[in-house]
Amino acid sequence: MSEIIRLEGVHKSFGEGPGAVHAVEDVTLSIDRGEIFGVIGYSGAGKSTLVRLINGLETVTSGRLVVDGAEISAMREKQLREVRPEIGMIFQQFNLFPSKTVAENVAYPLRVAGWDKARREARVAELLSFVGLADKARARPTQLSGGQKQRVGIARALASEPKILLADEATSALDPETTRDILGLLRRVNAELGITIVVITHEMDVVKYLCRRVAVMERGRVVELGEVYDVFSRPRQDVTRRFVGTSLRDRPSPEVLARLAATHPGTLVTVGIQEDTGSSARLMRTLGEHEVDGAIVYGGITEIGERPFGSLTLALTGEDEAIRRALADLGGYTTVQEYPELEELKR
Amino acid sequence: MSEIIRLEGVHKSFGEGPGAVHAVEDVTLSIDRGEIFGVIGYSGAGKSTLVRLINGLETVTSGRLVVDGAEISAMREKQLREVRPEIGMIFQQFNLFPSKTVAENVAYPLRVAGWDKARREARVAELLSFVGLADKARARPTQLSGGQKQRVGIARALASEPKILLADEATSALDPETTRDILGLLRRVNAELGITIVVITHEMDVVKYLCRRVAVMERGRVVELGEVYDVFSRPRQDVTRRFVGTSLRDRPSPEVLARLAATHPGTLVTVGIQEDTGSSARLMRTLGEHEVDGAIVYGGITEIGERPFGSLTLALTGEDEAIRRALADLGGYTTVQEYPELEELKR
Amino acid sequence: MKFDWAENWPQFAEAFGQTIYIVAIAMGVGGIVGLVLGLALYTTRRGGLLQNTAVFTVLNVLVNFIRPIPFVIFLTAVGPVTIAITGSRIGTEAFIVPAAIMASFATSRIVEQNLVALDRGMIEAARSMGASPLRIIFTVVIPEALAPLILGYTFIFVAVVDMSALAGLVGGGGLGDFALTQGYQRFDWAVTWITVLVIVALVQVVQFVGNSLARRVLHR
Amino acid sequence: MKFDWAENWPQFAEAFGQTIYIVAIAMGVGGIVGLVLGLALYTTRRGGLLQNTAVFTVLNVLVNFIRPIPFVIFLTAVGPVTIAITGSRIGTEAFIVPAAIMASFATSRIVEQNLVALDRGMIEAARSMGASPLRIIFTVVIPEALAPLILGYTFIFVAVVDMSALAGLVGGGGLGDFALTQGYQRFDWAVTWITVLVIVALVQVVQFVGNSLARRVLHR
Amino acid sequence: DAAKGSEDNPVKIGVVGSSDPQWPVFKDLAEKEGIYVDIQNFSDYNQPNPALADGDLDLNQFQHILYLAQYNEADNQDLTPIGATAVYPLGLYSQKHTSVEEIPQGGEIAIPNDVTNQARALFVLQEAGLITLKDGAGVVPQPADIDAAASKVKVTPVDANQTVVALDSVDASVVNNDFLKDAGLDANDALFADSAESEGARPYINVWVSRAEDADNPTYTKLVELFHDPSVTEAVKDASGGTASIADQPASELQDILTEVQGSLK
Ligand SMILES: Nc1ncnc2c1ncn2[C@@H]1O[C@H](COP(=O)(O)OP(=O)(O)OP(=O)(O)O)[C@@H](O)[C@H]1O
Ligand SMILES: Nc1ncnc2c1ncn2[C@@H]1O[C@H](COP(=O)(O)OP(=O)(O)OP(=O)(O)O)[C@@H](O)[C@H]1O
Ligand SMILES: [Mg+2]
Ligand SMILES: [Mg+2]
Repeated sequence: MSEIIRLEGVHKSFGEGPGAVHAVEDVTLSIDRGEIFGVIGYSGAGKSTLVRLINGLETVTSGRLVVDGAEISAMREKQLREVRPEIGMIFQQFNLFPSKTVAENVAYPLRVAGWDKARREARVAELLSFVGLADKARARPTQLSGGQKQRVGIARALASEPKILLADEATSALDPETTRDILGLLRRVNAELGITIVVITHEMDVVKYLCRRVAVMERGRVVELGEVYDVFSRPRQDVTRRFVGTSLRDRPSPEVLARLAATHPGTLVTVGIQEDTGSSARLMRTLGEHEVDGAIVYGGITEIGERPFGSLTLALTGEDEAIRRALADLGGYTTVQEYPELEELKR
Repeated sequence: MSEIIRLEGVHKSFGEGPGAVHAVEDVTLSIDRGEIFGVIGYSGAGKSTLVRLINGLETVTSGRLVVDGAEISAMREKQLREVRPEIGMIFQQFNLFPSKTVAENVAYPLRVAGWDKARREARVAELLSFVGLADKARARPTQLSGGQKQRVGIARALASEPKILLADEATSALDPETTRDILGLLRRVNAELGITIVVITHEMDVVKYLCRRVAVMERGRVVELGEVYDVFSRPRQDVTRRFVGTSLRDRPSPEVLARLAATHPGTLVTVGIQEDTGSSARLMRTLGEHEVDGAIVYGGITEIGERPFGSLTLALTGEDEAIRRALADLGGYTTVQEYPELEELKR
Repeated sequence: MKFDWAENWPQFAEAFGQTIYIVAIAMGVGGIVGLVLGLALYTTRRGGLLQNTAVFTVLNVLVNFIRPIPFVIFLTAVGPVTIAITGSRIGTEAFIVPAAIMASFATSRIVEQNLVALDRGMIEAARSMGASPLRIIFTVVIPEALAPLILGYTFIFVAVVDMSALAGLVGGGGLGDFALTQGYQRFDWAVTWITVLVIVALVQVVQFVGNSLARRVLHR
Repeated sequence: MKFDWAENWPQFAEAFGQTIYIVAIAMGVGGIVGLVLGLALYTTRRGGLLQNTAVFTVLNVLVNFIRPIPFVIFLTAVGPVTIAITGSRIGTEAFIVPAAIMASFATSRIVEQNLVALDRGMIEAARSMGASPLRIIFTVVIPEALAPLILGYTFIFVAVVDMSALAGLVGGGGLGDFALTQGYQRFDWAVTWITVLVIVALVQVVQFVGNSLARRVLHR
Repeated sequence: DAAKGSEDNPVKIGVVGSSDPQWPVFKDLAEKEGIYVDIQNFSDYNQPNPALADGDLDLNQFQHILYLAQYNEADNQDLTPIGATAVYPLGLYSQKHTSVEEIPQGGEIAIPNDVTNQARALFVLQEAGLITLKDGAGVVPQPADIDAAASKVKVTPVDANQTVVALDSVDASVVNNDFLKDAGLDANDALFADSAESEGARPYINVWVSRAEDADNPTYTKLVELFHDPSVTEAVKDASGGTASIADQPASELQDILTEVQGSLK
């Protein structure tokens, strides 16, 4: 697959001297043409700054940034202007034009790109009806709800059919249903038109649903990068583990565990479910072999990139010895998390 | 429990005549002192407008609105001013003061409330360190990331220890980890100080984690209202069902089902897990009794309001007849969703 | 020997016509040139779309050079330009030249002032689409600042009407001169105030239009 | 009989002092009164914090009534007020009265214009905390509009300097009058332009300060 | 209160053009005689009379009798001339033409736009045969009183200073006498001028003016007298390029002329 975006040792600081903020530090990564690439990380990690470098809204402090063969980091504003129509952007703060109507907002990039009136109108109508705002075409942004504004921003970014779409928290203000529609749209434009999409999000579901690869940022640096399935199933960094955990909501928090222990007899364990290491069927078989009863009390199995993934928390009942052996067997092919502290409590 | 907010037949329209937008229509509800009340619904459903009525930022078109004994809907701006310091608000669009520093933004409501300098500074320092922005105290809002802005908004709304907190998508721009911290804080102020909180959110996890009761809005109307557990486990409206579904991510979509059917032998069924109707242990026992093997291929069990809730999708293998009987038994105490269309495909 | 309205009505009408003529052209030219200058000040200032310290400094100093010059001195100084354009230093047209220049410089500051605090987010949005600075100015900057700009132009309109009272300096006539020479200099307060009232009425009409436009543009 | 600088230096110095005096007081008074009037226009306008059509209409008409009156007529008309305040209709102080009034009205429009497009979100935030309109004005509206306000006041400063050239009408002196009577009226262009350059230098200094303040306030 | 004319209570004199050379000379002279004066300069002819009437000034000296008459009449005042200073001829100048005859049909003449100089300029132009005033134009005619059909030129009133500045764009200008020297014009180059001695020039005698009740104030009379000291009159003449003819009519005669002129204005 050919590469469309490459960052080499990119730094970005705001201000100078000891008070400077190093928003992006030494980031090297490469995004392939036609892929959907996710960026996640704590608030303030530098995600927005990173994508704003890609279309040159911020200038690189040091390092090299190449987009579709053009060296953005060496370009002047005038040259950037020629590259930018190929890069659509959904802004975290929407950045709509307050004095223009919704339709005019969406039509703006088309005017810049020189589309004629008839094509423009048709395209605007198509996009607005897609984002469910056909009836708001003549409203002004101040008359819209938060999610409506965000949808106008999405329509505007997609309007001129860019090659690259930078989506900075594109669904943060949307209800789950509308989010699903928008994500479906993004997936479709990616599949049908081959648009490369860089997605910043704090919703792990968005990453799981959309992205092939994901980068995890922490304090300006990319601390983890890889296929979404790998990153989620075998997180190496603490930050990733926490994100994946909260996202899957498949690992019970200490409070929840304490409650589960109080209401369920038996030994609580959390067992990882992964396509290549442990399917739930194999798991149940192992328990059956050892004559151990396993009640699922918490956890979940979903898909990441069309492959099953998750964990189940079981309350195991049976002979102590049998349980011990069953766990040893399980440990042979998947991850097993035991909770000795809970056993202490029970005694 | 005493009531703190009451709406009686409240309407709110923008504009007049045929072009008018009826953002809130005939809403009657009552919120108890000290409860955390959730409002969910599609983008544009009228959620923000509803809470903006509560502190009089928008005036009621018709109907009655009483907050803490004061009839907001009959008040003039001057009287409202006396009620408002008791009502903190986190705005969907943050609405920070751009020319003030982060610390000054948070201190503003304290100045309005007449706190002296020493108390003000202590309180601001406490809040900023809580939302993780102690190092940004002297930055301006334009120098903050989206999530950082939102956290300033949260700190500002909580600063003067209001009796009521209106939180309009308070965590929409935050990563999961920070979201968890903020939700923890809200739960704490609710528990410790007895603050009543009205939460608008599109994140069902937030509802599940925080709220006791939830209202579902659709096109300006409250279409469903009740205890969160009840609404989530037995949704009556279509919109609620969709939201709950996407939220729990425990019911596979048709695409996912098709893939599961392709990769797993056996009959796929989705079984509801609820505290009072079907625990997973009971489920497994039933299958065992009929000598049916059930591999869990999808789904999840979480807690809502400290009670287990979810669904599991199983691939059942065994005698056709045994499977039929097992399903009949299951149907006796919980919900069972079969997928005959998949069976068609297999043949 | 008070003013005889019946007899001198045509004189008043002529003065009215002259004021309209002066204000229309000075506002027209000054408004456009001032807009261009103001946009130039706005775009070349630090952090602007076309940041350029040299151009900004020259413009900034130039505008400040011209504006505080007492009008009659300025009018005399630009005499050669006036002659080149209108063929004479006196008469209504001859007054319009310095008036339009002064109006341009004043307008440029008003325009600059109304643009300087514009939200940068939407300008970034336009930049991200590859719009050129000129396009951004005409399709984003101006439309977004339209309400204060309209009020700014209304302000300048009043200033130009006020300035038009100086037309008499070079025999340019106009209502202001009429009020001065037929009223004030003759201590004929009736004529003075009737004429002033007509000027005020003219201004009120324009301000009313300006206010309504601004309100409409603010979408309230 | 050209101007003899060596001998008449004190006269020039006196004129300089008079200009500073006139401008300082007219700006001081006009700036504050204009701010109050401008805030009143802003807050009482439709959709304002203290929307009040009656007050707005009266103020709006009043401001438009005063501003277009030719200055010399206005100065004569407010003579009684001037006498009441300064005891005389002539002299430097006597000029300051009408100058300050005119400056107030002009400033009010500049202030109004710079506030009208302010983002309403943050005003709502302040309202939601129970802040009174007065507090909102002083702690939110003005601070948030500070950059354009500073440029607006710089604009008015130049206008007042320009107006100060009219002080000679009532024997008020000042640099503008000096340029007119010692230079222009005697066709002594050296004196004219030297004096004008001093005025311009004064203006440049103030504009420079204004620009730097505005820039700092914009946090760029 | 200190006596009028003492150092603490100087006699306040309103003038237009305090930078004229006679004033420092006059001031010094008066001080030697024990009378302190404060010369108050105005740039506008309209202000010194009301200022005198209001008591802001004690005397003023900038106007001729016609102007005073017109003011008294319009503002219903009784300001009184207490001494004469000089009469200045009013002349027609040109950069383009050397004689009145050369001025073409339809040519443009700039004249001062203040009421009385304008009126006098129209009389000058009529005398020079360039315009014809309508019947009943009165003592203070204005451009509207010109009988255009019977006139050779078009008249444009402008700011007094601009009559000089505009010499480069009009056929000729009527220039106030006090500008000649500064403007570098020579009274001898005038294409035409009215005569200071003529009977018709009597309304244009420049005068010292006081409030009526002060007409006989000895201090003021003394000042009028001092003004006619040769050192002062020389300066006056000098400033006018030698064209001023010093006038010394007694106050009573000046008051008669005023009454006469004022009568004709009614
Ligand atoms: N000032 C206004 N003028 C006209 N219509 C408005 C105005 N404010 C809101 N509306 C309309 O009212 C409806 C409800 O808006 P509201 O902001 O309450 O939605 P919401 O439920 O908060 O949506 P979201 O989740 O997207 O924030 C929307 O259709 C919106 O377009
Ligand atoms: N203009 C600026 N001046 C100074 N600091 C800035 C500026 N813009 C961003 N920063 C800082 O850079 C860091 C990275 O900001 P960025 O907006 O990239 O974060 P983010 O990862 O997008 O966070 P979020 O998820 O909250 O939007 C933050 O600490 C922020 O305060
Ligand atoms: Mg961001
Ligand atoms: Mg909302």
